[in-house]
Amino acid sequence: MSTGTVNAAARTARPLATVSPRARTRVPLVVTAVLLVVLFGAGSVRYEGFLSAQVVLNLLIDNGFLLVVAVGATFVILTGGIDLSIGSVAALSTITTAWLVESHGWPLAVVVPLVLLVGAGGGALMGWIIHTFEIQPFIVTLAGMFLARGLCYTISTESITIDDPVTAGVAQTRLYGPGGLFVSVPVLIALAVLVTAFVVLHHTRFGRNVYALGGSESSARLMGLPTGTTKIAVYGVSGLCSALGGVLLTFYTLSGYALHAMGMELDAIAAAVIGGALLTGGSGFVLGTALGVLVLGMIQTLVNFQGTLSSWWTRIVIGALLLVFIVLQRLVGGRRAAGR
Amino acid sequence: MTHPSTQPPTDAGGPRPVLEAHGISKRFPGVLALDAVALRLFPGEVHALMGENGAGKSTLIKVLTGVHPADGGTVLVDGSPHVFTDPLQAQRAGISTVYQEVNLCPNLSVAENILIGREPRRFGLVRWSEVRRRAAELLTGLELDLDVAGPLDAHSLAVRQLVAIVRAVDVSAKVLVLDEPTSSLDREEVAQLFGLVRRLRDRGVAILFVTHFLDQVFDLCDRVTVLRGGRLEGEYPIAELTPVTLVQRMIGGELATLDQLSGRTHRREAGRAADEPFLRARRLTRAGSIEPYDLDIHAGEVVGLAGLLGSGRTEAARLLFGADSADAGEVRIEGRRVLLRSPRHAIARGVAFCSENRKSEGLVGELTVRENIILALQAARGWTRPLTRAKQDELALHWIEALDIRPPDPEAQVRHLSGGNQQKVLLARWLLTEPRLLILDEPTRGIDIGAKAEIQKLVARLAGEGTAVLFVSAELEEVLRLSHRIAVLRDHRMVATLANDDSLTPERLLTTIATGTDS
Amino acid sequence: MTPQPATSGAAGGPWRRTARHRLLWPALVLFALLLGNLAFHPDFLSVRVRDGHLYGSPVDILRFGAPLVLVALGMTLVIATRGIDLSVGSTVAIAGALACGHLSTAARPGSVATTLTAVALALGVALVLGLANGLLVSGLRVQPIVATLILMVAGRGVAQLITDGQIITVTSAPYKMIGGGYWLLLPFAVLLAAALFALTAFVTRRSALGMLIESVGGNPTASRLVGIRAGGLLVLVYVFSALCAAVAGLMISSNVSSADGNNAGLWIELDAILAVVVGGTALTGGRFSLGGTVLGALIIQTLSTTVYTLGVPPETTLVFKAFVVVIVCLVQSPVFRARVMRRRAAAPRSPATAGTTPQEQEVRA
Amino acid sequence: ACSTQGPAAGPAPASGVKAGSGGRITMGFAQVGAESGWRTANTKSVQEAARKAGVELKFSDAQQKQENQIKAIRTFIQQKVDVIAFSPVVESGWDTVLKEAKDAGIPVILTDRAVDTKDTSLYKSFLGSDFVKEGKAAGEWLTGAYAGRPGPVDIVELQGTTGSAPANDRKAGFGEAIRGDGRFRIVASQSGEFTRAKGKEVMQAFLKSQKHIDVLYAHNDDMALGAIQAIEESGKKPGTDIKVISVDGIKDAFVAMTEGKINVVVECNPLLGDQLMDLAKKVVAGESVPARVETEEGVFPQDKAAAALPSRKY
Ligand SMILES: Nc1ncnc2c1ncn2[C@@H]1O[C@H](COP(=O)(O)OP(=O)(O)OP(=O)(O)O)[C@@H](O)[C@H]1O
Ligand SMILES: Nc1ncnc2c1ncn2[C@@H]1O[C@H](COP(=O)(O)OP(=O)(O)OP(=O)(O)O)[C@@H](O)[C@H]1O
Ligand SMILES: [Mg+2]
Ligand SMILES: [Mg+2]
Repeated sequence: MSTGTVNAAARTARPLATVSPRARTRVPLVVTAVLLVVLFGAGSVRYEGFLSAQVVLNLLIDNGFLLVVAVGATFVILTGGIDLSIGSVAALSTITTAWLVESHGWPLAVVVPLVLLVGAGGGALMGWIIHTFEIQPFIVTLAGMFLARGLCYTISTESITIDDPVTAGVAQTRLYGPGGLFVSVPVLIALAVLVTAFVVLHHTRFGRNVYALGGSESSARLMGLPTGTTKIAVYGVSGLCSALGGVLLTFYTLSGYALHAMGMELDAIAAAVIGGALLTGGSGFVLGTALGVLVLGMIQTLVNFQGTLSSWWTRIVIGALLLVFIVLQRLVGGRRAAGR
Repeated sequence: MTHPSTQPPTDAGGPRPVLEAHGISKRFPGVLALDAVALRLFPGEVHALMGENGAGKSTLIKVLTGVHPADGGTVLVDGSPHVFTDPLQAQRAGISTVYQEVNLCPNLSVAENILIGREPRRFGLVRWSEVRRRAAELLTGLELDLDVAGPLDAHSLAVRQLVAIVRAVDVSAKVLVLDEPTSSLDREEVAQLFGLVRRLRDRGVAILFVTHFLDQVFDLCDRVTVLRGGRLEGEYPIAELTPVTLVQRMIGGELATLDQLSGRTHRREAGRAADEPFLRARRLTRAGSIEPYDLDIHAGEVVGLAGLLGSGRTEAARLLFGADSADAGEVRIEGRRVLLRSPRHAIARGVAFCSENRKSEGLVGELTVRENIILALQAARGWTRPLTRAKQDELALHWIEALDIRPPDPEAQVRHLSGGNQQKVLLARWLLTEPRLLILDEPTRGIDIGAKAEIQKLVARLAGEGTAVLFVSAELEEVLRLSHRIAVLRDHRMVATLANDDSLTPERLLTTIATGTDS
Repeated sequence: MTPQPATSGAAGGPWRRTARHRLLWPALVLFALLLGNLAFHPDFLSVRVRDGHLYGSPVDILRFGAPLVLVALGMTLVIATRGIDLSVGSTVAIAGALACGHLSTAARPGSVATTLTAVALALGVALVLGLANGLLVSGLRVQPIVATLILMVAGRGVAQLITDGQIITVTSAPYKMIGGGYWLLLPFAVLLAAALFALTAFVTRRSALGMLIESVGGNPTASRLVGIRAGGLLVLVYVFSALCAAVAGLMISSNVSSADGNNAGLWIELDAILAVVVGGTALTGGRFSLGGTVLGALIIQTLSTTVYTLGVPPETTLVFKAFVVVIVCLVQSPVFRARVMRRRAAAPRSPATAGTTPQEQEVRA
Repeated sequence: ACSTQGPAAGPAPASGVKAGSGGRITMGFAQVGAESGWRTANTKSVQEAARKAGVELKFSDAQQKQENQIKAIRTFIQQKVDVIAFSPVVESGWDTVLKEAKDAGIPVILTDRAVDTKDTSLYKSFLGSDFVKEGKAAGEWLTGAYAGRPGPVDIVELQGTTGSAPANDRKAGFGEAIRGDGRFRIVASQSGEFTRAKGKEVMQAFLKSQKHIDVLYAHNDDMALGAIQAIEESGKKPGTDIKVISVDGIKDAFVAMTEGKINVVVECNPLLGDQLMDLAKKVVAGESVPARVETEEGVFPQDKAAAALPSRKY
């Protein structure tokens, strides 16, 4: 059977040098980052007061909660799923936090873990339904979205202001750096979440299972990976991040309100996708998502600085900037190699 | 035939089976895929599972390992009953499996695909350097040297198959199940694999091995379980069988069919009507995949592409179809220069390409057999000129019969077909477009012996009728038998084109493949 | 020559069988919802003739559901190609705004010709919007969700630009016909939606369009290798989706005789996707079911009507909807049904299953 | 009731000269969004007034999101504007950003809605309407109209977007006004999301599920106008068979009133641009301003409609 004549060495030397395929997957990330800098440069040239470090920090301050929920969304998107309940769960967290702290006088230190637990539990429950009954995530999380928003209304249709000194203290603490620059506590929390997510996704078994699940769910199952638990956990993570994002939003606005975070799921998903995640799963980076959040925030800032746009031109310009960004991203980053 | 419960195996008094199954039944909507099948695996044996396409081999494996729930029957591991509802449980119980369609994650790196789920860790964090080192080490066990950090989807199907095997072997289980692991490997890899399997067997691992290659069975296996039409035909020590009797057991047929099988198809003389080749490629190249090559294919001629794993056969063929676009070089079809920018252009000029990777590049799993069969023809006509339903049925039924696709139901979803039958559907799709040049990349992958002979005959007949054929196969015998000329590739370079006349012995071809020179 | 696995080739063919099967559960859900209403309002299903047309809750459901049916039809084809179209809501608004904008400035808004021009204008612009989406997706290979997000954001701005942020009220009898008129006893909108549905079903299933779309959505790589011109198909489905949305937009604005650039079609994309998914088309692309989509849209509309007629307080409306959606998808899930059946079948037999292994019982539990 | 003229603001342009410590005033105005015609009228009024008063306006549209509004205010602080004005999306949650403004020494004026804060030093003045009062006015008109008539009076209510401030307050105010009288009962109440299409759809369902309806109370004119179409299609006469009460006072509503289809409109005036500019100048100049300025708003029954129609601006 064996031919014996063929030496293995014949097959080992690969004569064709190509760009390392690993590096190739990073290209979109770099392109996005560069474009972001270009966007910032354009703003600085055009608007007075734009070129300042505080503008960049404000980007973080104003988008910390979005960053957190987008990180959660990234987990789900990486598995090829989708989570529409993000915004509603965040709103539910704001109103529960405000309600428990203000109307019931519970200490913040008790409320926050509770809220996070509810978020994670709710997410995991959705994941369980999705996995066990093989129902499309879109419907299950849409039901979750309705439910969470509905619960908000049943708690209170009015907004609740938080006067609790501890909460206000956390929210209004400014952490000063050199040159009078400052960030808020939620910014640090958001960055911590980002770093944790990065480590989890790239350096733990769970994280790798997430990628495997997105690459091919049936293969992952046949490879003996715990697809069920991974899926449930991923929605749990998303729920947790939504709840945490909601808590940060509570700090940001010092209030709870049933109509907070309307449509935030779309922003989160858009951020992940702009950051290079494929909605079909298996490909994307949390760092890309962070860039995506910054892109959305930057566009918003540019529009605010312009300050002469009417309501409709605001929308049109946001759309146009997004379009320019995406088109450049595609053209500079090159088309995805025709899949094999 | 006798039922296994009434016919104990010769070594019944010996060791206890490590894996035992009784009365396994599995019904899919409309099909009874397994009907009270039994199987026993002893430690330290290589056990072949044989049967025609659709006999139920893969289904049996999937039921045993918890992919599908069984409708009836019991599975005993080390004598105690187990019910697996997930492959993970089977793996934990010591059963490691390579399923038929390569099941890996294309978005992950080679190293990860091998080690995911078992990555070496420190403080809960994956040690990537260790992962890469172990993966590279495991691959060298099969004499494979890949960039383990690169994504899997840069590699050909054969490489993926090897990666899947390496992964399964590394689990170091009590039972190793291999469902057609050799379907796209060439001799060298097969030999490597067999060495590995023997080493495992000697360590006491029980190996269940599915293949359609009879010689491999006789080469490697100790006992055989034969399935036929979802039922257990019998269990035999290999020593009691000859290839002919084994085939008889599998197809339950008469000697007439067997005669047909042994009567080898021989290539006919190429009816080279004109000197002008149908297709002429000059200095055709694509950076990173194939160096410039020249190739002529005449009408009525079968040109074989031979080479080792990863030598660039698939990549050379893809350029001729516009599946990848060439960076430089020219292609002339019937003397006219053509730019093959996409498969559409190639198809419009009468070229057809049957991909080696039926799962990801060939079939549309959700569509029916009928729809998959007529897909290429319909695409060529455009959506505004639909084939009538009657015509579709006629074509589908014709090819279902011609290639013996089972179940013979044109409305079955193609993803529910067995691997071999899927391959036949893919072939049917291209055959019915009546191409002028037919490029076949591993067309007989996973096809049983009976059908393989049919397909080879078909290729010979098509060539006889004036079709040009480019035939790529890891099976040298097949290439030698069918081709008029054989182009040899090595390290992504076309090194020789040999006329397949009496002077071309298998040995000479092998030497060319291995050394790159025709001595 | 060899024993075959038994195939049960039932008469009518398995194709028929599965088609019937696929629509069975959505249809049952719709039926159950209607029955539920009947329990609270015995005359819920009663339909009378009033002023020369049919009058009653079922008619309302159909009439208000018609725009959703249309948007969902377009969405179905987009989703079948593995895409998604978030911009339909904005297209709805733009179409209404354009038509009403034209009518309100026209000399004779009541004339049929002016109305037709208005309609043509709206459809023409929708065509361009669809083209833009399609080109972004197929030409630049932008992921559909971002590609259409752009138009979703900008498009609403365009609609507001056209209406100047105000609500344009028009008085035009022919225009009123589209969404609010009656013909042959039935609401014209319903007839229009039915006609478009029939046309779409006819074209996709009688030509090869449906199959090619399913192929592109089911396996894009394989589709490329069989020579399907995926680019053209993608553009086509996005244009179709935009046109459907535009007709829906005309219906909505005609029904209230005014164009609301700010709110028309707000969140309709979510309802439309939900309708598609409830109707049995997977978001992962491939096989689609137009009939399922229509049922899905009607389920959603019936659900809204149910909320109004049952008097569910607005604060709990969403909780109510969430539960209905969960029940709907559980009922549709074959796995869930199998489990329920198995449990029911297993329950009386439990003493007899003593022979099964502990693991097996665990699984069943 | 008060004058029919909407923006009955004082002679604004005259006071322009003394404003600011030199040169033009820059005002940052953070609008809620463009969710309705009313809001657009509001925006326009502010923009026009700014032009007239020579104030440089930085305008930002928050698309109904509080986060965006906060971001916009931060940007204004960054750009060092002279005064910030905004219509809060929601009453709560402004302390942090308003403190930042205060620290930067930029005065803040609230328009349209108040904010809910203990620290009233965070803003200089509030200019706007009181939604509860509007609801109450609607309810009072109803009790007046049914004075001396026997009950019961079956009311259906079309609420605004669930959870939004106008919806909450107009519902509460209305409820308060009719609470004392046992004749009035709200038999059905659903959200019509402030739009015509939803208003029509919901009313259509009410007409079928409710045996008897005397009065329709809509939280804004658009829903009322949608509902009127539904009532007409059911063969009833709006304004006669079913009394219609509505809030806002857009032109279309007045037209409907002259046709007898709406019985009463409670005005909610969006045209507060001139008043705002006036206040802004005073604030920047360091003059003292009242903490609360309510816009003049009227209640328009049918008989006043025809007279008021020609002067409606929005
Ligand atoms: N998921 C499924 N749904 C319906 N039918 C199925 C499914 N899986 C397998 N079958 C049917 O079960 C039968 C056995 O298939 P199986 O894959 O076990 O064959 P096999 O012996 O492995 O054949 P091959 O040699 O071609 O791989 C076939 O008729 C096939 O069509
Ligand atoms: N020994 C190897 N080392 C590194 N890469 C390999 C090796 N073998 C195969 N590959 C990868 O797989 C690809 C194989 O190319 P191609 O598909 O053309 O091969 P082939 O000759 O058709 O062989 P087969 O299909 O049997 O694998 C190469 O581009 C390369 O990336
Ligand atoms: Mg098989
Ligand atoms: Mg190959």
